[in-house]
Amino acid sequence: MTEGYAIELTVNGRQVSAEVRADETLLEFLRTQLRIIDAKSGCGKGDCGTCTVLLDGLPVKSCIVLAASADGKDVKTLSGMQNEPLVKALQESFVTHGAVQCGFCTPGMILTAASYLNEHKNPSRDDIRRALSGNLCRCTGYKKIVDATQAVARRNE
Amino acid sequence: MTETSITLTLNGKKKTLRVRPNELLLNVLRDRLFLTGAKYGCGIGECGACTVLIDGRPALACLTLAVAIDGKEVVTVEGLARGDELDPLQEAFLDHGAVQCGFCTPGMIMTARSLLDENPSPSEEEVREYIRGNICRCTGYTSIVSAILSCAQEKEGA
Amino acid sequence: MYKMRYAAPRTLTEALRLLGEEREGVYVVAGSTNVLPDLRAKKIRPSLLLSIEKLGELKGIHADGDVVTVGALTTINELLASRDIELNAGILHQAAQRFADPLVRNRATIGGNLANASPAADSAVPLLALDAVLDICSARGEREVPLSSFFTGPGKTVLERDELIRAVRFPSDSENQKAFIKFGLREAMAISLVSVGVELRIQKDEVAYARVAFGAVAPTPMRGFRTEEFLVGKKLTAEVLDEARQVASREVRPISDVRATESYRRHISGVLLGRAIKMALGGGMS
Amino acid sequence: MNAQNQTNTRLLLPEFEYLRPETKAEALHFLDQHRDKNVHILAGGTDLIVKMKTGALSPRYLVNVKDIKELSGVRQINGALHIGAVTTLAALLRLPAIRSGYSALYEALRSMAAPAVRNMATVGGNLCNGSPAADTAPALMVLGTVCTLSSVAGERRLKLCDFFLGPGRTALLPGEMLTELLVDGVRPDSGSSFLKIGRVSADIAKVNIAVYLERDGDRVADCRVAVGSVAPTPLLLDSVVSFLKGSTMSRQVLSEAGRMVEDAIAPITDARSTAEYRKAISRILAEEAMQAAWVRSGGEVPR
Amino acid sequence: MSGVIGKPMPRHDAWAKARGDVVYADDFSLPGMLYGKVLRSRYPAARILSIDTKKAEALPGVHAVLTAKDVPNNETVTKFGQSRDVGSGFEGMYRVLADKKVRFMGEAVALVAAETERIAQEALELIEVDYEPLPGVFDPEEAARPGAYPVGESESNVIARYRIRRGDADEALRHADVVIEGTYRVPFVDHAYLEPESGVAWLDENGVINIRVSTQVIEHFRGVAAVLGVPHNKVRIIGTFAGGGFGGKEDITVETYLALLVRKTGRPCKMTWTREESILSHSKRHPYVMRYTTGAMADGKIVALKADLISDAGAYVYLSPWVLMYSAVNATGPYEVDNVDITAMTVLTNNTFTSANRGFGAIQPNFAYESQMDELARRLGIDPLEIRRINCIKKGSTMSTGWKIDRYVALPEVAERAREALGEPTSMPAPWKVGIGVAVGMMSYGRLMFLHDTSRSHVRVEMDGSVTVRCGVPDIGGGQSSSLCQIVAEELGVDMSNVNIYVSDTALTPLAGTTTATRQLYMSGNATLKAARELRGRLLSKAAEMLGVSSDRLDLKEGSVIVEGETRRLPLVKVIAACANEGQELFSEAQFNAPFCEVPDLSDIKGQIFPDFTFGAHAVEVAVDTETGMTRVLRIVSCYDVGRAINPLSAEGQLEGGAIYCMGYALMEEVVMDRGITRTPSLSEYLIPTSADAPDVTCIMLEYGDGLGPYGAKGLGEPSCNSIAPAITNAIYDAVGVRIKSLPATPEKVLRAMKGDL
Repeated sequence: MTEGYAIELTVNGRQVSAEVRADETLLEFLRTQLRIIDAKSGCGKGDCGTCTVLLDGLPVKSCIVLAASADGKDVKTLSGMQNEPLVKALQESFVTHGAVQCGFCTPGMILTAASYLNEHKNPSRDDIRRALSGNLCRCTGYKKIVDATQAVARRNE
Repeated sequence: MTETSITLTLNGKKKTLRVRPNELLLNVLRDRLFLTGAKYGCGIGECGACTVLIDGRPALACLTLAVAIDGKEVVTVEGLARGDELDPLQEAFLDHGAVQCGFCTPGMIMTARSLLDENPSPSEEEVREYIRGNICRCTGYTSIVSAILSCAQEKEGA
Repeated sequence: MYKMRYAAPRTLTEALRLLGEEREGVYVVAGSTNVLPDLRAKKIRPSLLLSIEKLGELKGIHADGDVVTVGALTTINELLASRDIELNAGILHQAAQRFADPLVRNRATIGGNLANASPAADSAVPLLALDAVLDICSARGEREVPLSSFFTGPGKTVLERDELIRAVRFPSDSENQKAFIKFGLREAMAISLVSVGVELRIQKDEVAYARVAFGAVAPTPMRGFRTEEFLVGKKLTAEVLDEARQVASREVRPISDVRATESYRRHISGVLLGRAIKMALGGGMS
Repeated sequence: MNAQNQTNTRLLLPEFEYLRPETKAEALHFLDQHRDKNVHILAGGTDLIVKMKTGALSPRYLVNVKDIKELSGVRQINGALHIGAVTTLAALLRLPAIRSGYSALYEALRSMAAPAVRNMATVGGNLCNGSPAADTAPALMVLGTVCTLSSVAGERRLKLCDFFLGPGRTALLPGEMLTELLVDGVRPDSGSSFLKIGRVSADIAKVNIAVYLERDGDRVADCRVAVGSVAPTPLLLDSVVSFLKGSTMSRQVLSEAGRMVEDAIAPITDARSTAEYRKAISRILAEEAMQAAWVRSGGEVPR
Repeated sequence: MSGVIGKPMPRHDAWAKARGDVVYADDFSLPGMLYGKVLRSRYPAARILSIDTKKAEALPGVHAVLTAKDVPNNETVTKFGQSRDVGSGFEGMYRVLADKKVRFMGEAVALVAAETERIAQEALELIEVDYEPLPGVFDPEEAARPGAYPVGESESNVIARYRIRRGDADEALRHADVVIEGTYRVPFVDHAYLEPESGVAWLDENGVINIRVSTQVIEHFRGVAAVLGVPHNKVRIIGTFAGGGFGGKEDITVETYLALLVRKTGRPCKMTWTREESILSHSKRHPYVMRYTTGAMADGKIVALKADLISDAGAYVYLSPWVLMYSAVNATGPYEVDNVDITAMTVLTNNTFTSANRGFGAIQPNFAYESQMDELARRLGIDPLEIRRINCIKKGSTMSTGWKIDRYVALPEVAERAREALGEPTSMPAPWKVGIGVAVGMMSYGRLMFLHDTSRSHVRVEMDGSVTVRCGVPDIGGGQSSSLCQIVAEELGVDMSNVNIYVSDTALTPLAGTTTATRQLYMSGNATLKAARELRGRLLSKAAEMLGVSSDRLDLKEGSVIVEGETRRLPLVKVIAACANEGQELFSEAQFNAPFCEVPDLSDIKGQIFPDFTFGAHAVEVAVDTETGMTRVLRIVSCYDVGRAINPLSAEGQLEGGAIYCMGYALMEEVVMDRGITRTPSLSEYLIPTSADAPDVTCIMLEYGDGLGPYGAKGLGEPSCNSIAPAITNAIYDAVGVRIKSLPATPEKVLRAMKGDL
């Protein structure tokens, strides 16, 4: 048992106030309280990156972020960014490059790629590999993911 | 509005939960306790689809404040069957084809149940009189009335 | 029944007050990258999670003249982005690049990494090599502790229950030559098998000043005092370097676990020391 | 969207504070305390909750008096009935004394709503609701019911016929609550009856009528006639009374009385019926009701 | 042909996945849903003396606590979606909940259903189990000895023994110019799909238990029904888009537990395993000890091959006998050897049970025989490609079982093409040393023929010319359902976007068998092709009638019927309307049957037991850090005869994914079992490749069109990860001259091989 803690935050552009447990993770909060499902739970301890969300614009692993510490912050998941040109471009690129197989890593992968490409204009393949190295994929072997990301980076130049 | 904590006996089990004054018993049963037997039909006490037993007597959950049932006993249609064994009334409804779309059935059965508890051997008129608050749109009532009567005891001396 | 509360004070005074009052089981949280797995694994059962995230006083990097001060709440990615760190503490910059993964770097803080006191803590090794000092504060007052005497065991430090790390300080001596190397079993998200940091100053071909630190080869991140001692005053010939490797391999105190055996870790410690020295000197060997 | 479309009867939208007094005194105290703050009494809720759902009412305070023991149940004190205001219609129906001695009330109750509603609705609620069509009203009026109105200041008594002021309006003052109904004991050679016309069974009345008669041989010694839902309030028809009193019961007398009832009322046309129909039907109801009461008082079926 | 076959195509499911809109198993909830949790054994081997559930049951919010006694048929037989009874050691006993004996750490002992996951978790801790720890046995060779600790109820822990003999191996070895001997070991491996096991189940108005679950095998509904003791048609399984499978979701995971909890509570119930639970208690890839002896003449011709294969089945039988069958038949690899002696054995231990994993028993011997081939080449001073040229099977060759290969064999061509594409070696400064390695592989697609495998598919044209497909194929991310859409689009000449498919529902879609054994494109692809062609024929003959031409001059393109050599076009909708008007069926449902055979004599396996093989090769370049033993894979070339690439994008996806999947097998992946206790319980100890570890994989796809799948396609899912491991260890040998015979080739292993003691 832990006592509730009241938080107010913005989730995908929506003002949200809620009560969370002291030990509630941001991921648990998003999935069970707000029923936002595009952030996945793959390992529960920050080893896989399927739970990636943007916290005040920075990609983080929401399964190791306290929901309470998102108080006053801005949280974005992929489903809240469908209209951002860069995200759209990445989604399109992932689809056409065949970078999506089982799809479980895809939302987190695209979020990480998007926030990286926001900062970095013409990254090398290795830069991209390092940037995405916190997000595991077990299906693709990463090549098509790097291809897809690089293609968008080139377009941004 | 101040939330208050209420305790009731629901289908034989004690339950304690916090409710807001303007929560209706029907919505608490359906949305919070997931007992969806009682149905919303009209919301103003005209159709009887939300009938449950409060302290043993049929009442309308759509017009009952959840706060107001603190300390009371509530039985819903889910509380009627014992495990896999249906209540004789439920059996009778099945046997007499008294169930068509089934939406009125839970309320109907709760009302009928309390009729038979009050009056084990009602006449057909008494049955029709008693269930008049439970609207059925499919059956034309005949099969329902005969189902209920089939559960009635023989009048002594008759 | 076990209860746990959460508090996120906005001022240091408030935080220290809470920290002082809470007799038992207060657990300080910054980036929370460790606390949640530990909670789930029931390694900890605090009665209060005290989040210091909102304490502005613990943020920011300042390089004034010859001292660099890094607020305890500085995230690893903030370190990476800092020009001051890149210039005055390249070794810390290098370590940050190999720290966990890009996402965790957005949450993990330098103070948290040190307070967590993992033997493999990647930020501790370069800071040891940099002779860093910790500013520690409590409601009772302030004190400073050299990082080299901060760790007392796996997950253990000299921090009192009511104390917080406020900042990390180290001299910004850009003349000294420094290098950090991390050896893990994977390119990212890898716990160090061995990590090494060195800081050297060469005068007239001889080592005038040496700081050596190792990670993941002892119960705590450790200074390589014997290795330092050996190096000082020597001319860095291939033979000396070879010997230095041996000294290092003997000095470290690793264990065998699922990742590697003790003897392999000793070997790697030596190898990495040699490489770090070469890196530090830009390959310019006599 | 107009207001009608916006009402959502799945939910109870108004927000209010809920008060649950244990005793009458406590209830009266609450009523007094919030007298100017839009406080309403909740008993059975079958009318109040509907009004709140449809937006006709949005009280700030609800005082639930349903569970106050001293306000519920019926006591018989030297013949007279003392009916607690929160006694449910079902409870009254189950009372042998009412079935045997107070036919008008019994028939009114029988005609009302459905068992489930009668288990919830209270007699006090039915009256305080102030509906012109309230079925218990004419019945209780002809039975000469006196109500007890209580407040922190004390109690006052009022004839039920003076209780109704208009649709939804009663003689209750702020801070006041109907606590008890007093109905005289049953006189010898008396009888009463209630009749109503609705659209379907258990419907709200188009017209309802109650009659009370005391018989002296073949003469009407005393009587009361009340009609519902033909005027802003239930009415006692004095004209008919003065005509009947003392007259010898006969077919002609009945039909004359019936005609007088028809003349005496000025109903309106609404969704449930037209003025013409109400007038026409009230005459017939009146005759049947008077005859039934007469027979119950021991009289011969008039010829 | 309107030609969508062979074109790189975005998969129909890709967009929803890229948007995060796909509702995976754990993303789904129902009103009133309870959460299920499993209490797992703390010991690998123990006797359960008592279980006290009172405290747990008393916890508010707990709705059910179940133990073995609450399971109607707790001991049942493992089935794997096969509709044919193949008894004879292929279908072993397993327990739903541990009873009496606990066989492995993490075995399910009790189930809890509660109103929240947290309450369920709390309840687990209130269940008191009294264990008497037992010694257990953890090494298969030890377990196989007489008198060893009995893992199960029978004395012997040996589940299955096979033998394959051809000629006289011992005799031939005596006359061989060179004999290579070696013992090769491969470890426990976790599938590490990113989606942990999960499902939601509920009871419907027909008393049917519906289970919406992430699985490769919806046909486990029969097994679940058997446990509950209810008719098959009272259990319905709906497969979700799975977040990866790789064989790990081939066995039952949460299904039975959910069914039991729903049956008990009458409430919907969700169960999702933690990653720790997943690693602890779902199946692992079989560790093997493989003793190989290969004899060859000086000219490089192999004259004899002896192999003794021992696999660790773990605590329960599951698929071990089948996996072993693959190993035995694949033990000689794609080489024609006249004298062969293969013995194979799989043994129960108190380790986590082992079962299917991408490569299914073919991949383990592949590491052994390709290491031997490389060593043989070195020993004889023959180029590794040359020695394969000399020995590889070709069309008409006879395998060790006497099966005559009657289809095209692209060997050693795939190896040569791969090696060639590697190009010039990279140069790297000391202490790095660079080396290259090549390995070939073969693996079957389609299930063992004695299972008499079948698949069904249903295709329906709508009045507006759009098409609806229904096929019970579980989609685990390989594009299983998308390729079916493509086949239909091809045959009916409509756009991919006009084809909508419903998959993976035992009640509503025609049963298509399992998504295992690299069989879906082959089996369901053919079933769908058959159905689509029948419909096509019906439409064309109607069109022929309408146009007054013979139907063989007609084709379907872009929603129209076109006439050969004419500009006339008849809109498809017109034809459909005409058919509908006459009451012709606008749908077609077809079944495809694989070739069948009988269960072979296990003591002397003979003949053909697989429908066909896929052949491929990997060429890799590695750099080895000679001071640390660290290996970096610089480049991987994967060359396969894919038969026909239905969707090159998906085919490449398999080749690239498969290569990296088993690059991890070669270099870093191992579930470390320490006397039955998992020492790598999470993804921070069990390391799989990150993007920073994975090099780009260059894919070369040869299309000889001689496969058994639609349009001559072959299966790729599993074959794609074959031969990468030996290619890497061969490259390590090329770089630093040490041969790693035990996977994974960790830096420490490599360094020790180079330096001996450190």
